[in-house]
Order: sequence, then structure tokens, then C-alpha cells
Amino acid sequence: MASISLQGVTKIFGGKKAANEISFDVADREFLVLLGPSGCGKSTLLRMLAGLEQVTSGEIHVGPRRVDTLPPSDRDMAFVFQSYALYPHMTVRRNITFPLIMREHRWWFHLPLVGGLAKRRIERSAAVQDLVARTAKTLALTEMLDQYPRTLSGGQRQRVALGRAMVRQPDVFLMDEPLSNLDAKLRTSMRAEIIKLHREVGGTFVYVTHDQIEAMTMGTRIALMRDGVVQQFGTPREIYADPANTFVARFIGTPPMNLIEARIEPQRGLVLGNTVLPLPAHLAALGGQARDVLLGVRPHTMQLGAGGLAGKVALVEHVGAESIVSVQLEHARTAHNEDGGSGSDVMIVVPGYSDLRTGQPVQVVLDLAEAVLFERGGQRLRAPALPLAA
Amino acid sequence: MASISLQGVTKIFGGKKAANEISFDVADREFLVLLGPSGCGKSTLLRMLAGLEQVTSGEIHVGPRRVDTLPPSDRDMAFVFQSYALYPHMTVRRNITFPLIMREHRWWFHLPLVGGLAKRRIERSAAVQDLVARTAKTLALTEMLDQYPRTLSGGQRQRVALGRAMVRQPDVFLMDEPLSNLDAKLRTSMRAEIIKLHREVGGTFVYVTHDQIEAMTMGTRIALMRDGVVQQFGTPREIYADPANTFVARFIGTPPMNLIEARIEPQRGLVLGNTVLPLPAHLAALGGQARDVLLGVRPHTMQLGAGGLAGKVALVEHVGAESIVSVQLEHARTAHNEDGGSGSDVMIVVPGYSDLRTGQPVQVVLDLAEAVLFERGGQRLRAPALPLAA
Amino acid sequence: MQATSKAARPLAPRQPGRDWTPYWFAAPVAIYLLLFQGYPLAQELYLSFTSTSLLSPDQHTYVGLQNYVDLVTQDEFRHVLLITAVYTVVCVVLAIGLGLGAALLLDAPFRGRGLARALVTIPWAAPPVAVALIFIWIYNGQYGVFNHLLAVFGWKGGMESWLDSPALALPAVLLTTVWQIFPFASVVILAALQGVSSELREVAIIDGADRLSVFRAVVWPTIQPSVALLSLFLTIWSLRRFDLIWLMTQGGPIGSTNTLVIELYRRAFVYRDLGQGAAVGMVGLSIALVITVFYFRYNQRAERAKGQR
Amino acid sequence: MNQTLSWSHGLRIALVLALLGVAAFPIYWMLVTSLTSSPDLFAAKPHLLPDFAQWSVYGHAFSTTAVGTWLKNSAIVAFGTAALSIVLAIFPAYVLSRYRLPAVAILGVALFVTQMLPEAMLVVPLYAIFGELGLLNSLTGLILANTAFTVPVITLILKGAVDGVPIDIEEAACIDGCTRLGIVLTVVLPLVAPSLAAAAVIAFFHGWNEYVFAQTLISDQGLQTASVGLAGFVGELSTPMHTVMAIGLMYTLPAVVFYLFVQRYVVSGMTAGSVKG
Amino acid sequence: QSKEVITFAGVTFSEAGRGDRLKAWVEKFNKSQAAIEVQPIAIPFASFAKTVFTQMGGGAGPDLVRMDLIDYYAAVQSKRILPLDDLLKGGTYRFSAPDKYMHVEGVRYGVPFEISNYVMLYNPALLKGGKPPATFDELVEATKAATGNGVFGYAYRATMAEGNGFWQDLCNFVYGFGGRWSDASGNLTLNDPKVVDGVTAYKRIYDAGVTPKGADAATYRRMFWERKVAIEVDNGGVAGIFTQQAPDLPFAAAPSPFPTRAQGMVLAPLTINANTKHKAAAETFFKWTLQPENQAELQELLGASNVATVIERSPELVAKRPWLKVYDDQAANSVPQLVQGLEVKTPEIQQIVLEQVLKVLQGGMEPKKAMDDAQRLASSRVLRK
Ligand SMILES: Nc1ncnc2c1ncn2[C@@H]1O[C@H](COP(=O)(O)OP(=O)(O)OP(=O)(O)O)[C@@H](O)[C@H]1O
Ligand SMILES: Nc1ncnc2c1ncn2[C@@H]1O[C@H](COP(=O)(O)OP(=O)(O)OP(=O)(O)O)[C@@H](O)[C@H]1O
Ligand SMILES: [Mg+2]
Ligand SMILES: [Mg+2]
Repeated sequence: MASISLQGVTKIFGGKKAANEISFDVADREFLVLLGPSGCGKSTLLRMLAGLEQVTSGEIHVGPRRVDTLPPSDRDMAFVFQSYALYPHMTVRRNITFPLIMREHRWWFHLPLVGGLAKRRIERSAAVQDLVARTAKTLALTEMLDQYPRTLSGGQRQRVALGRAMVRQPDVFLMDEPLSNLDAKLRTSMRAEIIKLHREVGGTFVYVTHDQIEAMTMGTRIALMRDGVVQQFGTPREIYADPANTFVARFIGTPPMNLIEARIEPQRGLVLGNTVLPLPAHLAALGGQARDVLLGVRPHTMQLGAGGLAGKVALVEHVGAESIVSVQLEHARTAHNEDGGSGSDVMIVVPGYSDLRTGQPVQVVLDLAEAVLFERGGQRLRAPALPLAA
Repeated sequence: MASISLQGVTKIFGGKKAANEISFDVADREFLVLLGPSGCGKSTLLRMLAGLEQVTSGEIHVGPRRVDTLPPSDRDMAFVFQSYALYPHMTVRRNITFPLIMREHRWWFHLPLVGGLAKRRIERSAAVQDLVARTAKTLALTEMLDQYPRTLSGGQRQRVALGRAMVRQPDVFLMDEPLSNLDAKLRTSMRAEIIKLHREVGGTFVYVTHDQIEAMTMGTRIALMRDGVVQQFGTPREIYADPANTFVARFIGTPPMNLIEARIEPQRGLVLGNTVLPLPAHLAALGGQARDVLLGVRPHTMQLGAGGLAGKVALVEHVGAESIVSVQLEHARTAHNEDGGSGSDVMIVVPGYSDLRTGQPVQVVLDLAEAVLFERGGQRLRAPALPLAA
Repeated sequence: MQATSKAARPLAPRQPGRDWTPYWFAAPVAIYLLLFQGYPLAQELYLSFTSTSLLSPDQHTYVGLQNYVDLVTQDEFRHVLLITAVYTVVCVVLAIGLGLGAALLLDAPFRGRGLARALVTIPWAAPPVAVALIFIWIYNGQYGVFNHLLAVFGWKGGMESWLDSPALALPAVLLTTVWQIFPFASVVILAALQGVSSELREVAIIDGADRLSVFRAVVWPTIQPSVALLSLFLTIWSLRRFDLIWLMTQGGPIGSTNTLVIELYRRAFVYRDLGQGAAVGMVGLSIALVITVFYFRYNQRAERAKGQR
Repeated sequence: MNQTLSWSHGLRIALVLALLGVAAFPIYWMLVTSLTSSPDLFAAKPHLLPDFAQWSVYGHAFSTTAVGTWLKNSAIVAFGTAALSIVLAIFPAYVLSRYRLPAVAILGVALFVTQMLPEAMLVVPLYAIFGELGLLNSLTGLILANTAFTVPVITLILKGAVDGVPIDIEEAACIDGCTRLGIVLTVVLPLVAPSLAAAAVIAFFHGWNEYVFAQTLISDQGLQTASVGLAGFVGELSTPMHTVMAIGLMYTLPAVVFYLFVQRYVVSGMTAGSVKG
Repeated sequence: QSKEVITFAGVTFSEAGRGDRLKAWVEKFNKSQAAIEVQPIAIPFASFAKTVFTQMGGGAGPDLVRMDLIDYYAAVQSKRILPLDDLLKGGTYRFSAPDKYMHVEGVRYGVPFEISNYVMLYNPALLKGGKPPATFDELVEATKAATGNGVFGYAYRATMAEGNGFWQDLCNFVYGFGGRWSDASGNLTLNDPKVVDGVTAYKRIYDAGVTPKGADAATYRRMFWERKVAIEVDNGGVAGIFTQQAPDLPFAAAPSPFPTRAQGMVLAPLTINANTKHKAAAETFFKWTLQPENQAELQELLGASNVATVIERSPELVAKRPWLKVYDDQAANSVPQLVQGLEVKTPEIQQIVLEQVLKVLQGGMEPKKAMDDAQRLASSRVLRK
């Protein structure tokens, strides 16, 4: 049983809160992804789980045990580092065997000759050899067992790092952006490898990334963080379809969700600049009270056509099977993130190769069936009482 | 005028051909992307253009001048390195001004005091200050002009590197994977920045990347390389829609094009395992002669439905607005790249959140309107005489 | 007990907490240095306030600051300080200059570079006693090869007896010292040069920089911290260099190579006055300390100026 | 461009040769002097080439002096100093690199200060201490004394090397169940091996060359080191110059040869951040 | 069963020719003893005092020390060597004249191990007519005449690197011209006209260009037996080395050609370290050395030096080496190379004097002024007046 439970975990680095009152529960055999922009505290949280960093306050439980007071080696967790952290002076085999050797370590292993022999004996024992062989086979590393890390490619190194974690057969696997050093192609295949590992080995996985594709494809559950605070905790689908705030909404999905400044006016509906749209069914309950809102629409649910918001094409990017068209709206304003969008651009994904030219006037049609509303402050605005749409 | 012309450019590193008889012409103000997998010779080619590496044979012309015999400083090209290569001990301002100072450099600038004063005078001259101020404004670096590189974020450093190239207003900009160190978000915005730069500054750009998205969105022309040989040279659209061989076909597009083993049989059409499809119009001219071929179909042009190739779902990945479904075909075999696909998987992109389960039996329907054919050896098979479809 | 020892076990490397590891890791050396350096140093400090004979170091007469007052009031001692300063500065400057030149020469690839790198460091490997002996012979006024070599290169000065001339002895000793220590400088700088980014070098070339500009804009800033620390070490070591000078000139002629350590040695062992020797030693130590403090100050300021945290 | 390249290449080669000449000449001159017959030493013009007929001087030096014993003792002291210095230095180097504590800062400063102390200043109190500890007249004592002077600089070099070991690897080892001692011995030590070579060279040279302590702490003839033996010739009465130079050369060459063997590692060892502030 | 080992330190053991014979002499003692073994320790001249004194100051050191007179007084003052009156009480020894210097305030702390006088040594073949000069002017002329063709007329030391040897050579000149470093009541007389005369003479030789400048003693002595130096003034030990290193060299000796016959003297006492843990054994050896046959053998091996007791040389030997007699005759005129009355301060005074003389030799300073300065400096700095 390796459910993980965090209770008000806080970490303060010289006055700065890298993790702020984080609480959540992860069931046994879940694949939790910690997602968030750089510096949001993902690594810090993971390192606290591993025991590489002490918690400032709060508690961490794994199964029935409270672990935050234990040293790393007593927590029975495996950690896969972003930088692999392979031992460069050991062969792949020794790298993989190392945790097993450490398990049987005696002080006299430090003695020059005797220690070397003892280690070799452990390495050569039938049980260990068998385990290593199986692990290597799973990871397709059999050929390379006697090579040194420097002679391996990035993907192979990554697999060695995984192997080192696997042989220990721990309850909990912790991984800190293990794929971020790989090129796109390798990344795709390693992603599949890790998912397979999770299926086969079992155990609870906690996986840090800032890549939303990884988060969406790998996680059974995602904790999306920002500035040390968990913004939303849920399944990938919940996070995509039902974002808790504008930050989550814009962080997930490429191109990001468009946020258009709008106003609910009772009787009239949703006013965007000089256009008025009816409130869709799942939002209708909000129509009773006038207020300023942000309308969140995914680029895939917008089309270019007649009778929509007027605008001009600002940029066309062709991405294989589809094109991303940026349109500068004429009358409506957008509220994109702090990083300085121009203030009236929306992005629309159109299928195929678009022949639109920059500056060409177009009209944008919105499909509000999956649209969401936010307060101007960024918090999600939910229709009360009604059951969840999407 | 800064058209670039390569004529049989070859580079041999100790017996190994890193560039093999490369010839192509790039017009003035083009944005050429050099694309290809790691180690294919992109950097080598770029460095030969810059003069950092001497050509083994062949000629390079820029406009009317033959440049391959000139030292780097006489070629008037700017180079942006993957790692930015900023001078760490100089402020952003000095970093940007450095090429200008070097342009006016006299030997006595090396004298202790006088030299310092002279450099400062150049830096303070109205023309230079103005140029730096404008450049900084374009790149949103005004605030940071007096900071040191180590205090900048990755994106800011990248912009400084660009700035250093811009102030020189050279005919040719060379960039070696300038975005590969950035995270996805920053990458997107820097991509736009560089496109804008190309529009505003003019000049011919040569841009190295192994990222197809960058290549597709930025290049006016792409040279796709492999093992030192240019595989295809053309616009992004040509390369996507009309790949010259299976390598190009699979390199461009995510998920990559599916290659299904098939056989043309006169009268019957295209035989895939136990299914027979009619040859589409643009390929009809090839129907006269029986032969083994590879059928290339993009994942977007395939659907799950009734009456197609039978198979079982192998994996489902949810990527925001769409899902990627891998299907293991029952009767047809696939010929994916050397990196060891399982031999009968195809990938299909379906819109929305797919609820398919692993193992579930499905049928795959192909839309052959944009399909392409290859010889088993990998070369493209074109219908003779007929005009280009797509 | 068991529990505490567990908790005290090293955890996060960045988080020592109640971790005793650093203390017991450093303890052997700390004890060692206290015994073999700290205790003698303290004793010397005490001795410097006494009048003590070499022959009976355990019988001392406390004389307060007398030894220091003697030093300060002697012109001769000021001369010693001057010689020490000249010796140290010239040593460091020349060793670094030559070392830098050698390192730059040996950094670029050419055939036989490995061998050249090894051969250049021969002087570093040569024992000072042997070096002193051969250089005494080389500098010999009558039979020394140095005069002959100079003559070959067009020197018109005739046969000089280098080590016996008050004007030439210091240059001769300096030349020997620099010959002996420049390889160390060149090894250190060569190592630092490995850290010079080839991309930065290339970008500077493309920016139109000539060789010297490339050096100043790219190479020097990279190796500067190493060179600074190297200078500090060479300075400290030059301040305390003994065997080479003593064997070559014993500080003569007419005090022209009489550095602090030579003076210390003479007072303590020739005049058998440990108290005075200790006082000279303390003056030398203070000078070295001041230089070191200045070095760290400067270093900190430079780093802060560059925006390092 | 090709021409300028080869021209500057030629200049570089010339400069390298000049440098090598300067570096090697005095050692060469030892050889020449040792192989010059006594009357020729006092010729008006020095003979620039060795006279190989004079080889017997080396045998003569061996038979008339204790040079064999001296060299053996120097070797023991040098290797002992190198080994002990490294054993002592690796742990404080690790501490200096990894911990930010007031005590660690003090240790760092103390290490610097020791570099400033001349042997001549400490030799009298040290003599008394060694007398108390019964370490006089033993090579062990000499090794201990020399180590006190080499440990600080070696510690600083190794600290630079340890700085270069990524902390990730240590954390990985920590999670794999390694103790701190285990981390240092099984992970850090192998990774700083090149710097250990550099450090060993420095300590070795110090032990091989050291003169003041060897002179004072050792009075037993059979334990004299080569520096003392050779310095004895800088005397009043007459040992022939070529014998002295022969012994000088025999004293110099082992150190040079030792260096040639390890020099490959030395540059890379210092590269590992050795001398960075 | 092991013998009681005692150590005996002396520079002589490290000398090329005499060292081995001296060790053989010590070995003879060891053979004669059942329970004692004397182990010789060779310490080079240049660092002898410093090394031994550090050891003695540190509570250890060799049991028996042959030290220079200059060190002897310092050791006596610090009570680092044992008084020997009791040991020698009752013995009948015929001590030679310089033995008087062994008594400090009436107490004896050592006996002379080696007494060596200074006379002029010359290569007759290199001198016109083979005759030695008898006056200083003749000396200058003769050396000038001999110089040339790779040969030098004269050789002495004039460098700080050989400060002690320089001092010895200077003493010969100063004493020869009638000067002394101090008067009978222990007042410094560094600027006494006679001292100045000695210094002036030293400079005359220096300026005559007849010396191999920069050649150290080891070199010029070797040149002497290679027949490249015509004349030098040196002690009996050196003459002994010559006979061993170059048995065929037909050199000769004559009294130094200075106005008076006074010359320096090497007087090296044998002493017992006060720290010794083997006093009885050391004393046994001490007594053994003073036995006439051992004294005779010692005198023989030391060359032209004398030993503690008066030992007549055999007529055959004197016939074979006529210069021995010149040395022996000089004994009456020998003066220790010390500042009498200020023995313990001699090193500092020596340093001051030598630097002043170097200024005369190299900087062209007037001898008178230089020695006036020396007198002043020594008074203020050393005597703190
Ligand atoms: N040892 C430390 N001392 C002080 N501040 C720290 C320390 N470690 C991390 N921080 C700070 O805590 C915050 C969170 O850091 P953390 O490494 O957890 O970010 P992250 O989410 O992993 O980012 P990234 O995706 O860039 O790895 C950052 O602002 C960082 O500067
Ligand atoms: N200086 C060199 N000496 C020998 N071989 C080299 C050298 N530089 C490059 N190569 C080889 O030439 C080939 C092409 O290298 P290049 O750097 O151009 O690849 P690339 O396409 O830029 O790859 P990447 O995307 O990984 O940067 C590689 O096989 C490489 O090993
Ligand atoms: Mg992180
Ligand atoms: Mg590249």
C-alpha cells in the first residue's frame, strides 16, 4: 500500500515560500503528475517527498507511515533525476546494481580490496544477476550492461536511470523532469516506456514536468502548481475541460485558450464589444446578474466564417495538418496572461493549409458549447446548482 | 543583394563526409531552414557558411562574391549560437555594441587607458546609442541594458544574442538551433520574435533546427538533410505535402505519416493485406503495372469507422483537443523507420476525448485523397505526366 | 541513542541541520594543522615578544615589543622589505606573464603538443637544491655558460660574475626563480584555458575581433579568476621562498637579495636570536595576510559588480 | 588564408621550441657539466656538448657518496607525503565544497594562512614537538612535517574538483542508501581522480624537494634525503663539480620522469575547477 | 647484544678526502670497545651550526660535537655543552698552545679536535722563478705576472654566499697587517687604521684582476690542483686535501707575505652535548681520542693540522712534505677568527663587517669610511650603544 498523503506541506527558503500549505491525497498505483511553470515549486515538493529537502511544516504520509522525519534511504522511494545522475565511473550494470549493493552494505566494504570483492559477490549472486538481466531486458539495455554512461545516448542513459529505480522495486517512484533533456522523438518513445513501466511494475508514481503534453498523456491525476500553491488537482480531463482559473485554462492546451473580455447583461446575454451572443445552456444559470467576465474559448472551437467577431489576420503559422491563425479583433479585447499579449488577438486553429494573408479582414465565429466563464480576477465562474457539463 | 549559392560543398572530417556535395540556391531575403536529425551535418554546413570551418571542396557565393576563401570577419554575416555565447563579463549594452566597436577597432585600442576611452566614445556616440536603443526596444531589452548576462532569463539572453546580430545589420543571419534551450512557451514567443525580425530587418536567414514545428512555421524554404546529404529542398508546404522519400515523409508531421505495405495490382487497385482499395485519381496513372509499394497516409486523414482495415487499439494518448490512437492492424503490415516500430501499428488522430480502451477492436478507414506512394526502397513513386495534386 | 544517531545521519546534502558529518570529516586535518602549524605559530608569536637564544629556546626573557621596535628603527630592515617587495612582485608578474604565454602557445593544437606540454614543466619538477647548484655554476663569472650565451646573443657587457654583483644578483636570482616557477603558472593557466568557450571565441571572430581583442573579450575574462588566485598563491609562496635564495646568495651581496625569510633565517639561526627571527616572521605573515584580505575583498567586489549573488 | 595560417603556425612552432630550450637548458647543462672532464670545466670557453666518455662519473658518484640511499629516502618521503596528504585532504575538501558553515569558513581561512608560514620559522617549535612525540630522526616524522605544508594547498585543489561533482549524483547515492562516508569514498573519490593526480604531483614534489626539515629533523646518516645530501656539496671543501652535477641530475630526473608519467592527468585535474576562486 | 650507540657530528665527516679516513679512525675506536659504538654524522659546513644548535636547543642532538670556536662560545654561554675539567682531572696531557681558548671563565668545555693554521700555498711552476713573494707588494706583482692564459695569480673568497669563508680570508689580511677586531678589553676596533690597511690590501688584490671572481672555494681549490691558480692563503686541512686529491702536485708553502706573521686559525673543539643520555660512553670516547697514538693518527689524517696535544711529526714525513713544517711553525702566530671579548656576537659583527668590505670591493667605497660605518653600526646594532 503506497498511497501518499500530504497535509499542509510548506517549505520556506530564506523567507520565500517554495511550497505553500500543499495538501492532497494520491491513491496507491496512481500516476500523479506535478505540472507547472518553471520555479513553481515542483522539484521542491518532489525532493521533500524523497527526503532530500526537509519540510518546514506539514506532514507527509506514505501508506500508514509518516515519512517526513525519515532519512531518504529509509523511505523506500526511487528517484529519477532530470540529469539522470548516473555514476559516471561505474558500468551500466554497476549503476543498476548499486542500490542493491547499498542495501547489503557493511562498513568494511570501504576497505580497499575486501570491499571490492564483497561488492562483486553481491553483483554476481544469482538473484541479483537475474533481476538485473530482467530489468535490462525490459529496458532494452542488455547489450550495454558493460558500457560506461558516457558512451550511451541520452535515451539510453535515461533508461539506465529508470533501471536503477526499478531494481529496487520500491513503493513509490519519483521522477523529476526525466525527459526534458531528450529530443522530441526520443521523448515520445520514452513517454511510452514510462507508461508501460507504471502498468507493469505498479507502485505509485509522482512525476514532475512542465510539459503539458507529458502531463496530459501520462498522468492519471495532475497537480497543477504555481508559485508554490496547487491551482488544481484532478484528472487530465478535468483539468482540460474544467479549469479552475484562467491560469490553468491558459496553461493547458496548445494553442492556449482564448480569454475574451465580455459582460453578462441580464436579458441580453453575453456582450463582446459590439456583438451580443446568447448564453449557452450550461451557463444559462449565470445570466440573472450583470457582471464583467472573461469568456474562455479553445482555439479548436472557433472558426472563421460569416457573422462573427470582426478582425484582421495578424499571423498565420502552418503546423503540418493544421494552421494557427492569429486574428486581431476589432471591437473586443482579450485578457491574456501577464506575459504581454497585444491585447486583442485570438488564436484559431483551422484544419489544412490556410491561404490567409496577414492583414486580410475575417470574422470569427465562436462555438460556446464548451466555453467557460471566469471572473475578471481569474477565478472560475460556475453555474450554481447545475451539474457539470462537458 | 545577399542570395546564397552553394555549389557542390563537401566537408570531410577524417574520412567521414559531414556534408556531401551540397548544392542549392537561396534568394535574397529568404528564410532558409536547415532541418534534420542530430548529426546530419546541419551545424557543419552553417559553420562553413560562416567561415568557422573550411570547405573541403565546393564553392560558396554570397551575392556576387565568392566567400569560401574569406576569413569569417570579412563575410559580413551574423551568427547566433545555440548557447547564446554572450560575453559574460560585459553588460547587455556592451554585448550588443561589441560588434560595432570591433568594426571601428584600431590597434591602439589595446592600449590601457586610451583604448578604454576610445571604446567608450564609440559606445556613447549618438549613432550607436540610437541604434542600440532601437534594437533594445524591438527586443524589449531596454530595462536590462546595464545588467550582466548571468542575471537574465533564458529568453532574455536569447534576445541579447539576437540583438548582437541585429545591430550589425548584416546581409546574412546564421542561427544554430537558437531556441533549443528554451522551454515550450518561451520557444513559441521567440519563434514569433525571429519571424518578426526577419520581416523587419530583411536580410537572408539561415536557420538550423531539428524541430519540425520550427521549420514549418518559420522557413520560407527548408533543406531537409540526412547524413550530410540534402534529401529535399523546398517550401514547407512542398515538404509536407509532397515528400521526396519515406525519410522526409516520416520526419515531417506529428504523429508521423503512416507507411503501410501495399501492392498495386492492375485492374484491382491497391491491395493492403486482405483489403482492396481503388487507386485515387492522382495516382491512377500508376495503376498499369503490378508492384510492391508503401502507402503513405497522414494520421489526420484516417478515421475509425466501419468498413476499413481491421485492427485492435494498442494505446490511446489524449492531447488536449484530440486523441492519438495507435491501432494494431490485423492483416496489413507497416514499414516504419529503422528505430523499430512493432511492424503493424498505425496512428490515427481523432478529435476530442476518445473513450477507446486498449484491446478494443476497431476498423480504420483511409482517405486516400492526399495519400502518397513510395517504392519499397523509400523513394517517392510519382504518377508520370500528371500535374501535382494537393 | 540509536534514534539520535539516525537523525544525525547525513540527509540532504544541501541541508546539514544537526549534521555532525562536516565536523568529524574535518577533524583529523584540523587537529593535524593545529598541532603542526597552529601550535608552533602560537609559540613563534610568543617568542617574538621575547629574547630567546636558539640554543636554549625554553629560557626566554620577555622583552615586550622590543624586537619589533628594533626592526622598525633599522634602515636595514626597510631595505629588506623593499627587496622582498621587488622580489615578490617581479616573480609573480614574470611567472604569470611567461606562464600565460607558454599556456597560450601550448593550448593550440600542433603535432607533439603533449610532449611539449610535458617538457615545459621540467623546471617545476627540478628540486630547488639542484636548481641552485646548476645556476650557481651557470652564473659563474669565469666559466659560467650564461655569459657565453649572452655573448652569442650580442651582449657586450663582458664576463659578469652575476651572483657576486650587488646590482646583478637580484636579477639573476629572479631569473632562476621565474624559470623554476613559471611552469606551475602555465599548467594552471592551461587548465583554465580548457574552460574557454569555443563558441564565444568564434562569435568574437565573427564580430570582427582581431586576435588580441578575442583574447581580451573572451579568453582573459574566463581565465581571470584562475589567474587571480594563482597570483595570490605565487605571491604567498614568493614571500616565503627560502632554499633557492639561501643556497644561491645567502641574501647577499650587500643585502641585495635579502628577503624577509632570509632575514628571518639569519637572525634566528646565524645570530641565534629566535625572538628577532620570530618578529621578522610575524611581519612577513602580516604582510601575507593583508595581501590575502585585499585579494578576497577585491574578488568579492568584482563578483558583486558582475551581479553574482 | 592558408598561407597566413601556415606562417603563424611556423612562428608558433619556433616559439614553442624556444620555450622548450629555455625550460630544458639548465637540466641539459647539468648533464653537460657532469660529463665534462675536470680540466675542461675551467676552459676559457665552455664545451657545449657532453663528453660521453665521462660516463664513469655516475658510477663514481654512486660508489663514493650515499646517493643511492639519499634517493631511496627522498622517494619514501615523497610518496609518503603524497599518500598521506591525499588521505588527509579529501575529507576536508569535501566539507569545504559542500557545507556553508562558520566552522568551515574558518577552516578555509586557516588553510590559507598555513601557506604563508615559512618552514624556517616553524622549524624550531616543530623540532621540540617532534622531540616530544619521538618523531625525530625518522622518515615518518619527515612525512608528517611535509604533509602539514602540502595538505592545505591540496585541500584547496580538491575542493575545486569536488565543486565540479554534480550534487545530483550524491543525492542519487543518498537515495540508493549510501552513507555520507560511502558517498565520499565510492562516488566522489573516483570522480575527482584526475585532480587527485594533480594533488599527488604537488605533494610528491614537495616531499621530494624539501630541504629545511630534512636538514633539521634528520641527523641519522642513513635517513638523509637527497636535498640535504646535495646541499652538502655547497660547501667549502672540494667535491668535483662533475660529481656534484651527476648527483644533481640523478636527483632531478626521477621527479621529471614521475611528472612525465602523470602530466596528462595534471592539466585535466586542474581543469576540474582546481584553481578557481 | 647491541652496543650503546652514541653519535658524533662534525663537518669533517662530509669532506671528500678526509671524511672517510676520519670515519676509519672512529671505527678503530668501535673495534676497541665491547659496549660502545660511535656513529659519525656528517653535516655540511654551511648548515652545521644551525642544524646542530636547533637540535641542541630542542633538547636533543648528537652526543659528541666537533664545532667551530665561534659556536663553542655560544654553546658555553647557553650551557649546552658539558664542563670537562673533572673528566680530564688527573690525566697528563701536553696540550698545545691554542688550548688556552678552551677555558671560559676558568672552566674547560672542550678540547681542540683540530687546529689549523694559515700559510701561503703556491704552485711554483706558475711563479716566475718559482719563488714565493715575501712582501705584500711582491705578492701583488707576482700574482699579476702569473695571471693570464686561463691561470689566475691568486684566489680568495669575496661573496656573501660563502660568508664564513670570506670572513676567514679577511681575517688573514687584517691580522697580517697587524689589525684586530677588538682590543684587549673587548672594545671594538673595526676602524683601527691597521684593520683599514688589511681591508685596503684585500681590495688591492680584488682590483688587480688576478682572482677568478665568483669561483667558490671548492672550485678555486680544485683549480689550484689543476694548476690554474698560482697562490692562495689557506689552512692546513686544505693542504691535506691537496695531497690526497692530487698526490703529484708539487705545491709549496711559505709564510703569508703580510707585514706581520699573525694569521687566522681554525680551532675546532670537541665537546659533549649537555643533552646526552650517554655521558659515560661519550667520556670514554673522549679519553680515547686523547691517547697519544690516536692523537698522532688523527693529526696524520687531518693533513697539516694539529690536534689537542703536541705530537711531533716524523722526519720522513716532513721531508716528504716540506710544507708541513711551514704550517707547524705558524702555530705560534695564529689568532682565532673571532672578535675577542665579543665571541658570542661575532656572527652579527661578521655580517656587518663583510657587507662593509663588499661595499669597498664592489661599490668603490673608501675603506676608511666603510670601516668607520662598520664600527658605528656594530656599536649601535650589536652592542646597542
Ligand atoms: N535551495 C534553495 N534555496 C533557495 N531557494 C530555492 C532553493 N531551491 C529552490 N528554491 C526556490 O524555490 C522555488 C521553487 O523551486 P523549484 O526548483 O521547486 O522549481 P521547479 O518548479 O522545479 O522549477 P523548474 O521547472 O524550473 O525546475 C524557486 O523560486 C527557487 O528559486
Ligand atoms: N570537428 C569535427 N571533427 C570530426 N567530426 C565532426 C566534427 N564536427 C562534426 N563532426 C561530425 O560531422 C557530423 C555532422 O555534425 P554536425 O555538428 O554538423 O551535426 P548536426 O546536424 O549539427 O547535429 P545536431 O543536431 O546534433 O547539432 C557528425 O557525425 C559529427 O560527428
Ligand atoms: Mg525543477
Ligand atoms: Mg548542431
